[in-house]
Amino acid sequence: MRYLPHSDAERRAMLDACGLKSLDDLYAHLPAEALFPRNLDIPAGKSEYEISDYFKQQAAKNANGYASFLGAGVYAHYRPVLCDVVVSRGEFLTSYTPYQAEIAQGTLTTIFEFQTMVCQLTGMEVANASMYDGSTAVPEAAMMAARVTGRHKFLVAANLHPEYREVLDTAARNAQLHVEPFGYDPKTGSIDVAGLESKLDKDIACVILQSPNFFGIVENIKQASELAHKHGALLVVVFSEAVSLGLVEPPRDADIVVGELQSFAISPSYGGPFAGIIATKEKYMRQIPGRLVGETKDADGNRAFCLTLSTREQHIRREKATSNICTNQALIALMATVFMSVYGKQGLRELAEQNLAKAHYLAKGLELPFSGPFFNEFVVQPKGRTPEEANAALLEKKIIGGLPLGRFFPELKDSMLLCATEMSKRADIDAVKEVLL
Amino acid sequence: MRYLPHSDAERRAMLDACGLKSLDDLYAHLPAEALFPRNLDIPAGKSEYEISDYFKQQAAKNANGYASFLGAGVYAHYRPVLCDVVVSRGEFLTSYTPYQAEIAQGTLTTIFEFQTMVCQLTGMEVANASMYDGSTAVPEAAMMAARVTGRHKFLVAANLHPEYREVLDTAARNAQLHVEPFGYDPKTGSIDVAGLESKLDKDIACVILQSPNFFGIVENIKQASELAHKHGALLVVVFSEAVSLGLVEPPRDADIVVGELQSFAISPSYGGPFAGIIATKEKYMRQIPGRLVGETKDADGNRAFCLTLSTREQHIRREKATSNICTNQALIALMATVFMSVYGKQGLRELAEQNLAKAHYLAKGLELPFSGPFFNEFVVQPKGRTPEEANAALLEKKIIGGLPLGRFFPELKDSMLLCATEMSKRADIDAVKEVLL
Amino acid sequence: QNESLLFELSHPGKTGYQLPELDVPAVDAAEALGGENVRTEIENFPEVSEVEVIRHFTRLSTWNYGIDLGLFPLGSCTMKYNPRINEAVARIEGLAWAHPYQPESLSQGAMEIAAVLEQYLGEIFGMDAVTLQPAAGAHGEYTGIMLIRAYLESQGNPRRKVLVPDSAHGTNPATAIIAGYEVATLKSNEQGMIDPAVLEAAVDDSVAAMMITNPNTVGVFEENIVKIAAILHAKGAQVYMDGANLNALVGVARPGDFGIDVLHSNLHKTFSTPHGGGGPGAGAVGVKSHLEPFLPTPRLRQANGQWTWDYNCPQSIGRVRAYYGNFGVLVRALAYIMAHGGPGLRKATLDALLNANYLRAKLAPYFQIAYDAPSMHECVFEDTRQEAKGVRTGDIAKRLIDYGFHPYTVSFPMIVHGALMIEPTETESKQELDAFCESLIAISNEIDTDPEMVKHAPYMTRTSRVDEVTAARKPIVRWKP
Amino acid sequence: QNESLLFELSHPGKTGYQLPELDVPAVDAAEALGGENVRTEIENFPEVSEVEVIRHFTRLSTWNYGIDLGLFPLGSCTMKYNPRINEAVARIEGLAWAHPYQPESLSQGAMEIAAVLEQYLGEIFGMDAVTLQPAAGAHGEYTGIMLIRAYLESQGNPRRKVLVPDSAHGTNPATAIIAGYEVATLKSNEQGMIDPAVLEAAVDDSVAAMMITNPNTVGVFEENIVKIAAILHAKGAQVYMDGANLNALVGVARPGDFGIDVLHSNLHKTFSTPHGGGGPGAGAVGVKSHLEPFLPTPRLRQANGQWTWDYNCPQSIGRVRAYYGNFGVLVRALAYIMAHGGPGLRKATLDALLNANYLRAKLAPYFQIAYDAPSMHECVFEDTRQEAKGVRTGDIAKRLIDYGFHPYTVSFPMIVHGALMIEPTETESKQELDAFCESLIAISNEIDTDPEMVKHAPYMTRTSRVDEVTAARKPIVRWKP
Repeated sequence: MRYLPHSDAERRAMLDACGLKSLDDLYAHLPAEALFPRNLDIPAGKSEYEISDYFKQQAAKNANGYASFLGAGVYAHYRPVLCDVVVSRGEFLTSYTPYQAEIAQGTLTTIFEFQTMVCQLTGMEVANASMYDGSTAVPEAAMMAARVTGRHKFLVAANLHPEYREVLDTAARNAQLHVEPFGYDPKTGSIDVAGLESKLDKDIACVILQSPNFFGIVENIKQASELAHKHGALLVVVFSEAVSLGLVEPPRDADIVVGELQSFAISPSYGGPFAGIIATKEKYMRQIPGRLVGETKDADGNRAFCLTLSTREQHIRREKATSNICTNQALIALMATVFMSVYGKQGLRELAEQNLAKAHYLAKGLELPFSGPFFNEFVVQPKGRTPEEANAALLEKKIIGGLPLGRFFPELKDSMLLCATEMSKRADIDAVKEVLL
Repeated sequence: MRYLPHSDAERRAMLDACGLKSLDDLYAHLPAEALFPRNLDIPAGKSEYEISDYFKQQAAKNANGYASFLGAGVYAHYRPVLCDVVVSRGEFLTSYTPYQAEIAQGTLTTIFEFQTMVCQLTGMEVANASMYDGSTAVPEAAMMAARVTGRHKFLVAANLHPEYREVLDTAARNAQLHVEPFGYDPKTGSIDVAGLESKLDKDIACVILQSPNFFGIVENIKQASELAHKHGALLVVVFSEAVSLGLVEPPRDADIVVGELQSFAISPSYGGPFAGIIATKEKYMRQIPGRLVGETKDADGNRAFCLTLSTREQHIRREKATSNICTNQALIALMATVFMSVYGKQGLRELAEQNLAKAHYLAKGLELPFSGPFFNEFVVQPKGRTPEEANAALLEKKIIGGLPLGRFFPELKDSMLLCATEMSKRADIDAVKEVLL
Repeated sequence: QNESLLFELSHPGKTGYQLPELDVPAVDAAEALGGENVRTEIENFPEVSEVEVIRHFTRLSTWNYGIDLGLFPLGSCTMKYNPRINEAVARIEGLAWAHPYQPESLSQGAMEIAAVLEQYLGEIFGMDAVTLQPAAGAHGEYTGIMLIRAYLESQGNPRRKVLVPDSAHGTNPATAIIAGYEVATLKSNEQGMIDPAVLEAAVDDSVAAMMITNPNTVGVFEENIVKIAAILHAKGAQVYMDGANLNALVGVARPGDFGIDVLHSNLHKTFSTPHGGGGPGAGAVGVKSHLEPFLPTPRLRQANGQWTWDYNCPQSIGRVRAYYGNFGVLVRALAYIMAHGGPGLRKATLDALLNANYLRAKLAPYFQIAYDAPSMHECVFEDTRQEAKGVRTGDIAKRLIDYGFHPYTVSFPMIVHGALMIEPTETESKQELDAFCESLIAISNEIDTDPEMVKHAPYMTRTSRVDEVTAARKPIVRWKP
Repeated sequence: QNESLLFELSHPGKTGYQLPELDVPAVDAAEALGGENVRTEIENFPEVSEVEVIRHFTRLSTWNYGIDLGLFPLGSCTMKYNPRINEAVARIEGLAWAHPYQPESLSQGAMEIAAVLEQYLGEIFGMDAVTLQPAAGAHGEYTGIMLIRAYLESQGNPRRKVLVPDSAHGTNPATAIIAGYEVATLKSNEQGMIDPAVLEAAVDDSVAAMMITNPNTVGVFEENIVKIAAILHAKGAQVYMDGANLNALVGVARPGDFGIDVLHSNLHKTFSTPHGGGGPGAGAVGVKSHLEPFLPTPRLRQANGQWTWDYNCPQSIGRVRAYYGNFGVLVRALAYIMAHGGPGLRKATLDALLNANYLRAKLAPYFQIAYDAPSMHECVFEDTRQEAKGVRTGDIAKRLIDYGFHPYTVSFPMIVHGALMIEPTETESKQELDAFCESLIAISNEIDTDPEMVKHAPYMTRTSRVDEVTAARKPIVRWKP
């Protein structure tokens, strides 16, 4: 066994030191009825070569060599090689949660930078050291709003990512909290403002909406914020396409911003691992879930960083914690941090501009049911074909088309959600237009 | 430009500090007739994405997904991932020749380990810190033998790798030294001992032979050594398949051993970069070309390593150096060092045993013109087809066959050189046998 | 030689990126999005070149300690070697670039990987069904408790309370609360174990479940586990197991065989996916068949030789995460299991037990063992002897850094007086363990002769002792210009 | 906390490998090879596990300094940033696993890469043809001199002598000798340059070639280069250029335009392939058309849109290396050129010149500049002022390590009295250059106040000053049990 460093002679010597005769003595005290009487039904150990071969074979059964126009929360952006180079360094890859600050300044400093950049991007004042992903960050934000306001109902936009919504539903149901949806405007694809207004009352802990929303459309945050605040509710703004923040005005009027950083060098990886964020105003800092890194000094007076405000957390507060979160997504957050550093202020903007240009070039001339302003994805009705038929035609050209929306929105069963990024090549875009026109 | 860290404002400030007005002033003192009057005819800078795309496109035009039975100096062995992990660490990848020992102990220690393992493998007493490759190591060994013996003729076996031989011819011709070939036994494929003996005289600096030779056959080193030494010549033994050293008795009776470590985790990479070695007896240490690392102590008495015996080298000795070599293959040698560490004593043997087993399984029943004992490659005559026809038939099965030998040995134009390694799968071997039988 | 923050390295006009030339017409952002929706700039966002980026992060990495540098004996964290082949296979293009919504016909490889892992984990757990959707251990706990609630609800009453031993990880009570339960704490006996009599008295029909860690957080196998499960089951309560310490059991004992109804396993502990400074992990949950209908949607099924996602799960608790879980982590876990195989996994478990017991034997003369009961994969000491000299477990931990090791887990579990909780895992060599013991013994001697010195450690790190109190008192959680 | 050698970490019976199960019958080695041909064992070869391997090399790496950690101002070595995209593309499977003997029809991508690189380098050099076969700079020199011999031989007489300036790299005279020539050294003038009058006197029809480095090793452009070439050509001699300093010229001046017949370029310098602790490099050689027929065999040709290797080169000097050169290095060099493009390459050159001149301006008040002539991409100082206090260039270099920088090139070129040869390259930021200058200035102040301290540096490294004298006196070049 290449991962087990003992020779048999060493095992013998160690057993002697323990006063044991055999390895089996190590568990001899277990109750007999708890012991596993046979061997695990798992094939014998494989060599690296075989393992590599197995996964290559599985990969070959997935899509390979296709151009894709799928978005819907998972976006195909170029991943600068530096991101993998940095996270592959053993000092980052094989380290633990930085409880021992003196030998974890590398991780702690990068998280502090991450927190800062998330604030700069979102227009918020504090951000934590990452959540599991965008979907699980939504109930965390909702629960936080419930704690802050002491209220128990959440008003949720129907054009929030449907799977984020499902995750929120699960959490709310168990916590005996109430989720109330409000609709979208069938003309613009934006939230139905009147619908929202009509449902706001003093039980509402927060209004939750996404921008760009699931249809790719940029929402009017100021307006939603004024409405929510008028009724003493918080505004939670969700994003799933972080690249939009390079160009789109951030939700400065929100109270809590949650989102997904997958777009920042995190490979689609069939849905995870990704990295979620939660950011808020300073006044709510002590209600934020999960890890936070703070600046301090060491005994010599030099700047140093450490985990802080851990009295919010489960390992100190136990049943009184703000959340049960323990593991975060440090390595993935580091990947996103490197991505943000590589692109920087100017690059993130140019990247967003290219996404905007590609999507608008793709959209031009197609049948768009919604008129709201969109960033890099949008809803389209293929002409004369169902979305499924259009996708089938595209697959023949080695193109994966858009997401048919009927699955989540029965009223949009003739439509699909299409996305273009800086990686979409003009020739492929033209091929898609040809099929959808 | 992502690799150029100056902003334009900084360039301005730096020019000011230099007392210059513009960047063009930096080369204003060059004679006008030396200046390049136009722009380089090279397309504008490309993004990472485009570069990655370009090379993937080129790679797609090469062989992909083929099983291969080519050897002939470049072998397909599994590359443990640790090898790439270690050489990808910036501290190794981006460091320089370790002239400044105090901040290069990492490189120096690994080279010292490399030198030691090369000695252990080859049965020699000293080894240098690597040569460019196996082929260029041959003339270095020959020149070394000429220096040691004061003689000017090299007797070279005809079954040495033909391209190694060509490299030796080029070097010898320019150095006004003489290369004299001697043949192989057409029955066994081993060197023609009588032919060698008949050509030995007092002008011979060294006898050069390969084992396993180009036909894959293990030579009788003891016999060759006795013959050479009887005439005051040195014996130089060459190897191109390092894996053989896990199982085959090393050339302990040689005076100089040179060879190629490509088999040790170095990717075929269309022929390079590889790593050559040169190893010899302690008495010839001061005649060895290239870098050598030695053990010493630091000012505190701790063990430390540094480059040593540099009075052999060009940067000190200039025209009196043992060689003009300056760059070696440190990073590739490190890759091989990691490979040797991963496999270790037991693993290298088992690896060699698997190679032996695969090749002998492949050979069984085929028409072998030579009877000498072979390791993992051998010469075969396809039945009823030319080697080219057999290869064409194999290509249709997505198999790259053997190297047709007519190109190098007109008398073997009906034969090909076939190789099997631990990566050759039984099903592919069976498919090859079917075509060649 | 401190490293500046990115924001301090930043200078206006520097860039580290290059995009391909745009091959479609540029779009006026204000026109496309509305002027009010376009931001002017990202204020104070860094501007650096590529070489400055790689240097910054490379330099920062050298301030970190990782398993690749040495022993990482954090108790309860199972910091074992992270094989690099697992990193390589997770990056294979057809896996890393698979979109969760790409057609199932073009996702069969990914689905097969998930299916095989579900099967292997079920075999290891002794459970009937497994979900891979939870993103982390605590997320798996949360899923498990919600499964119990859904099951009990389907039986007519979700009940009110969850029992948690006082030795439990903090995530256990926190999880029960967010899943809508009250928490009742159960006191451990003098062996650090659950006392069946105490339990018997505490269980009534308001108890939905008990959350058990086994081996428990003092590294001891709950010897009455079968009885404990019977007591709970008799009262209609479910038994939840926190699988954080599963590394002690793989191939030796199966939770499903000793009475557990549902457990989570941290794939980043037992199955060696890298901790990465705090994540990502994955929290597979295994259940007995009566809980299976409640597992998160969608479920992976096979029909006509094709894998498919089944969204028709009417009793499901719903989703706990978008898509299908941390797939990239699952790939690594499966690669780990394949590398060991069935016999190898058991072998690894035995070495993990051996290493812990070897440490215990060597250190017992110097440090007070917390409980007499036999240790499994970790051993827990208390700092009573050292406290006599005024030195606490936290001080010893910092001093250990000077000897080149990462500290053990400090002051947990809370039921131990000044705990030193040490889990070596099976991937440590005898040589590394010996060096570690010698260091702790040397510190024990230092405490006898110079306790003050130990109390101000570390000395050999680039950062001296970090002031965590000030950090919490006046939190600065972002850089400002 | 020194790291043991692998052999010291080794313990019998440990393994770090696993092979697939053999799917063909095992073979008895003694039977297959003859008992006398089978070795008993590899004596003392290491036996360690995988985790011990990665730890060993990771720990060792932390004793190294690399560009990824900071400025590496070695003069003449052009230690610029090594872009990681180049590493990624060189590892693409279809390139990394290409066998040199696989059919040409299945090698077109590799051949196209080589062809494009030949073309781009020809454009940069101003040369008519390029060979990529040489494995390193010195190997390129060797190839170049052999080309000259072959050409002159074809003209009737290979001649006897090669002229080398006293400022040249040691490889130049060493190369001339192994290529069968005598070496005649040419003295530089008081500007560190070649004096046309001295040259004129030295050239006769026994001179085959002159080897020129331009900019020369004191970082100065040979202002009379056109005249020098004319003098040599007039006597039937060839002009060889050592391209080690080509980083000063790309896009600004082309050797082929100022009279050079043949040059080599170190792709690991100018074109940024990693130095890797000493290699691998690649030494492309460019020639004017009269030398083309003599280039190493095989030559890359295009016919009917397909690339092919042409072995029919009757005048060729033959092979200088097996196969086609260090292809993996060529891939990296091409990726580098593509990333910059024509305009970017020129921009990089100007920044390289700017950085060197900026350093010169800032350091000139403290260190004696060796020659007044304008600097190109590097600047050379002498240690005369510091020598007055008994401190030499080597001491300053070691002290510089304490400030976190790699030293400059020490004591070369030999014509300078105690040289400090500094080449920053274009990939250093102003901030890094400023920090470097401040360090050197601080050392200059230390020399004034405490020269003894400086003479025993470094102090901050894990290894104090290494005793090279003992190493050479009693060489221990391998570990023994």
